Amino acid sequence: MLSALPTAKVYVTLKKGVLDPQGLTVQNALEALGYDVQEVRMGKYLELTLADRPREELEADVAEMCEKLLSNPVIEDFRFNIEP
Amino acid sequence: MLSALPTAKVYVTLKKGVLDPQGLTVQNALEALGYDVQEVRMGKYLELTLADRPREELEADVAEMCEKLLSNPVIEDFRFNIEP
Amino acid sequence: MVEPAITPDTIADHGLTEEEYDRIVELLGRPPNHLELGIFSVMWSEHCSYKSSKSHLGKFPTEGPHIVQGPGENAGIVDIGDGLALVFKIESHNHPSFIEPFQGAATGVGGILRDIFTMGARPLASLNSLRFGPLQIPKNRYLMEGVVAGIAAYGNCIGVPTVGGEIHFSEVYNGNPLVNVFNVGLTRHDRIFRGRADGAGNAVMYVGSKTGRDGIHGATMASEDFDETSEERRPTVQVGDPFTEKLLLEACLEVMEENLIVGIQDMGAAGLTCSTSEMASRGNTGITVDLARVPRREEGMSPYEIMLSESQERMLLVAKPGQEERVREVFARWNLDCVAVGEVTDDGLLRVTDDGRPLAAIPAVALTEHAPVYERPLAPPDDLAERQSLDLDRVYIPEDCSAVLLELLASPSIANKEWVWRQYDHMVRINTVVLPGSDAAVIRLPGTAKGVAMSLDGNGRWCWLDPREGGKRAVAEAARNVVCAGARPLAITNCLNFGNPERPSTMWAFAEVVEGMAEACEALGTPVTGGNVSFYNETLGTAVYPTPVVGVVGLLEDVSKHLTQWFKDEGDAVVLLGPASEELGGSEYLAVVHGLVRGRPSIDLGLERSVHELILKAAGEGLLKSAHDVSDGGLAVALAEAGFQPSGHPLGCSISLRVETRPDAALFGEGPSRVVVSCIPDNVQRLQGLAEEGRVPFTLLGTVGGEDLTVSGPDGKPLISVAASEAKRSWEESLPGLFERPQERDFDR
Amino acid sequence: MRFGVVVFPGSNNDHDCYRVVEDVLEEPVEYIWHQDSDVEGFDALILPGGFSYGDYLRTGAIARFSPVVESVKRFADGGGLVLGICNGFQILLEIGLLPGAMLRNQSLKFVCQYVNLRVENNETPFTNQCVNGEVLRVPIAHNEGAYFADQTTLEALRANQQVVFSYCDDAGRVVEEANPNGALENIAGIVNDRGNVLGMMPHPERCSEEMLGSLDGLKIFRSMLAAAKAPATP
Ligand SMILES: Nc1ncnc2c1ncn2[C@@H]1O[C@H](COP(=O)(O)OP(=O)(O)O)[C@@H](O)[C@H]1O
Ligand SMILES: [Mg+2]
Repeated sequence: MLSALPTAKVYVTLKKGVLDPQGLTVQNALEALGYDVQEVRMGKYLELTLADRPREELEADVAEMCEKLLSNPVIEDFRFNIEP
Repeated sequence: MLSALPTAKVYVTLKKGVLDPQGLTVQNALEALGYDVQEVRMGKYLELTLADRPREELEADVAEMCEKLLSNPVIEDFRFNIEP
Repeated sequence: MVEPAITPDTIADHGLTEEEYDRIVELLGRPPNHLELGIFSVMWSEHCSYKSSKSHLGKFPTEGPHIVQGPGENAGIVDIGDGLALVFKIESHNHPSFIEPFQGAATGVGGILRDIFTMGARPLASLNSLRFGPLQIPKNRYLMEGVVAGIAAYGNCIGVPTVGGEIHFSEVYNGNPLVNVFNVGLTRHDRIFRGRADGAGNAVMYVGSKTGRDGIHGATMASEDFDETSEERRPTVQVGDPFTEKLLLEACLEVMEENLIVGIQDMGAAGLTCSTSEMASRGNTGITVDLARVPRREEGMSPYEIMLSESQERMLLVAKPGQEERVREVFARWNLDCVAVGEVTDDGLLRVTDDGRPLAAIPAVALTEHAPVYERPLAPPDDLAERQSLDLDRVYIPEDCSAVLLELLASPSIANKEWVWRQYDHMVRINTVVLPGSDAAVIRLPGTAKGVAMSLDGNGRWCWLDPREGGKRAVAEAARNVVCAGARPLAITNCLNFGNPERPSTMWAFAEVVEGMAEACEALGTPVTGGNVSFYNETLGTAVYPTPVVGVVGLLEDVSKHLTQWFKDEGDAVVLLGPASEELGGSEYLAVVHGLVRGRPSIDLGLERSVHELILKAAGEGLLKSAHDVSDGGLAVALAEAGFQPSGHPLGCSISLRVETRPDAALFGEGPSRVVVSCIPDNVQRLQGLAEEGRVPFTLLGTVGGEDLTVSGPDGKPLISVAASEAKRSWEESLPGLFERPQERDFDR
Repeated sequence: MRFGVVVFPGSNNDHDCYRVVEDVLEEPVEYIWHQDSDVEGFDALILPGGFSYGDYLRTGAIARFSPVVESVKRFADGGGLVLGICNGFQILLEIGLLPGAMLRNQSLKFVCQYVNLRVENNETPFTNQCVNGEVLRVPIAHNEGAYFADQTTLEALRANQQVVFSYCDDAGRVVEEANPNGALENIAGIVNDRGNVLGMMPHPERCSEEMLGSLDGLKIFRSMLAAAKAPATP
């Protein structure tokens, strides 16, 4: 079953200082709706269902995937965790 | 300081059964790079910096923001947690 | 904050030479402080000062009866009658696009749009000119995907159609892609605004996005004067925000329409520094700006960072006396920051203060007019003779020219670019009369019968072989494309993409290209209204080809008379107007089929002009059904392309060709000044008469029609025979096929 | 017939719709600013294409909270004609005047091109000048045009003939190859159950003049005129 396979949850966020037009616009919208929101930053969230392999190998692979494809190192940071 | 303020981390994901072309494309690309990935689902990740208010109020507010604006119930699910 | 000391290292880190530093001291009458040094360094950078190119650019003809604004402003302006004027300009974003292709290209589009609407014009249409290394290399595909997506994202969102452009591929662009973006806008003569700060006491207002630490001069980042972590102080890639720019565009046009401002300039390269010093300098005034009032996105920004930030979607304007409040109201309606940050003065100084505390005071002209100008040494490259020699005896003649045609049609530089322009909204604002795909795009001008045709062209290979002739041919080809739409070329803008100007061979090529272009502009009656120079397109000692990109705008008095490049009906006559050239040197054919970049292109500008006049005359009389200039891939490719109408079954044609030297030269040679036209058979005689009057060689080539494209030689022997549909497939499937390969970001490992 | 064109921050086809109504239809037309809530006196409202609020977060998501939206809803509830084109369609989905949602194009790329549309229901105020099965050539230009609805909604749409346009090939066949964006069952445009609100991804305003290459879009605007003249019988 798929559900038994390990899953990587990957978070890709804009680096600090990089303009986030989407976040700004969402913040303005939330404020216009009456919510008190100081800042909004928008990022990506990915769930990868992986093959069942030793933990360290998966960790190394996912880190590589993030560097190579899932994030843009010029403007984005990433972090991830693998479950279970 | 901003850093002391509570932050909501919001995850917006496509409902099961809704086609995720971005996830598919990422999966294909990862497979082409030689990784063994069963499935990729792509979603949004938002960090909201909130005002310092009682926890329950924040919880209620963020749930409302998610329902009203941050997600579209026809195609998306959301979850969030508030830190610290 | 401790004021960092100025040491020889700081000076060098700012990209300034010792002589330049001495000159700064002389101009100020004292040593600059750190902020002042930063201000000088960006204003005296190659990018802002044109210090290496200025002495050459003066050779361009810049005047003509319809020129309203030549070089020196944010964009050039030409008169098109009825009180209307076109505002247009080209800009490079090569380096940012290499670092981050999507955002680099996107912010390039944002920048050129601001250049246009800052002059009071509503942007009508954009074009782009791109150069990449071969697409077989994954990194190049990654770059091109990102650049095209970035151009699309910005242009589509702001709602300005991207209606055309050009793309070429060559190894020389591997480490240095070129991304040049062009825009043309429409305004009325009584609604033209300039980047001038007039009227001492007038308020200087900051509008648009907040200021962040975006793109601050890389060199200065190396200096060690910072108190926070270095991670936080790294220059940040600029991110485009087309939504904010859309609001800015509408708000700016509104304050202009209401006549509330004296002058306005966008904050592009060198941000607040450049806009304040240039506006003061043009107005013979001074400006005082108080940094405490500048809207900021981040905490703890230093004056240095605020002055040098290149955050996008910002403008600086000078309000008319008493109108500040109304200006604020307009921007508020569009939800934009609008703050009086200073005022115009009459002492000629750019003064920077922080809550009144003086931080810098520099004569504005010291930053602009008194910037250094260099006569860099020039020398032709050592291997020039070798490049130019082409021994045709050693170039075999292919047996199967049909196969060569198919190969050329699939060559990415020639292949269908629909993969690109499908991603661009090219129809928004419902003015695009000729969609991408023809020689020039045509936009109708709302409220008039007129239309404007435009094209970007440049062939780096020719310029590498012979920069002077290549420069001429770039102007000629861009103008010819516009003529092929039935429009009269009015003026040009240009972007000169070169390597390191400190290298004498680069500078020699630069000088030659400029002189060649200048000569062509004279000959074709198209003055230069502005442009852009991009040097240092060089990686590890390998420079790009000298690549001038020429943008031409032309006018159609009656837009309904426009032409496209496509054959229309079976039975129409196919005619070649222009010389029966068989020049092979520098052709795509030589490069693709024989792996040779050799030869010496040339052009007769007088004949070029005659061809233009002939086509305009014939088009005016309604004689022509189509006109397509012969360029990359030569006559055979031009004939094939003329059959590929945007919808429906491709049209073949049967052609018989005189061959003077060799068939491949007649079919695939890229000699200039040639146009394939079609017309009903009854008009052939009249057309021939006009050609004779105009002293333009006239060759009846054959007839439109049939399933096949057939070309036969002098003895009736078939040279080419392919199904038009097969030719079209080859041409159509090439680019999409290359991009179907899996994507990966390839980090120069 | 008085048309109103609703302008949100970031709308960019507002002017195109305005021009078609004014210059081609020669009917009175006015812009309605998103902060206004007065839509009195209009016979039809157009929600134009573009990128309201930059399409940031989700297309149409933020526009939904503009003051004008409540008025548009009331106008529709009162039976007024509402035409949402492209981003306008996306907004109609977000505000719930039409069912379903819009997903990213399957190609993940913005796509601007002419497509063929088959008219599936000519008994709407927007298609009464068309013939059922007729093929219209109309351009699309969008990034998020893959229409999605759950199975129940889809069945209801079909049952009530609310699918008005489908992407089809030259011959009018609704086939996968003719689907430019991955829309469910090639759906290009739908009406509400009452038939007075149409959302469509393709741009009729871009093909309502000879000079622009197709007149097919004009049929939609002409249908609206005809509907306004005839007594409403939805
Ligand atoms: N980068 C681009 N963006 C948009 N359209 C492009 C681009 N590159 C090429 N095109 C379009 O493709 C067509 C063919 O281009 P090209 O072969 O360079 O024409 P030409 O040789 O006549 O200058 C033109 O209509 C051009 O506008
Ligand atoms: Mg051409």
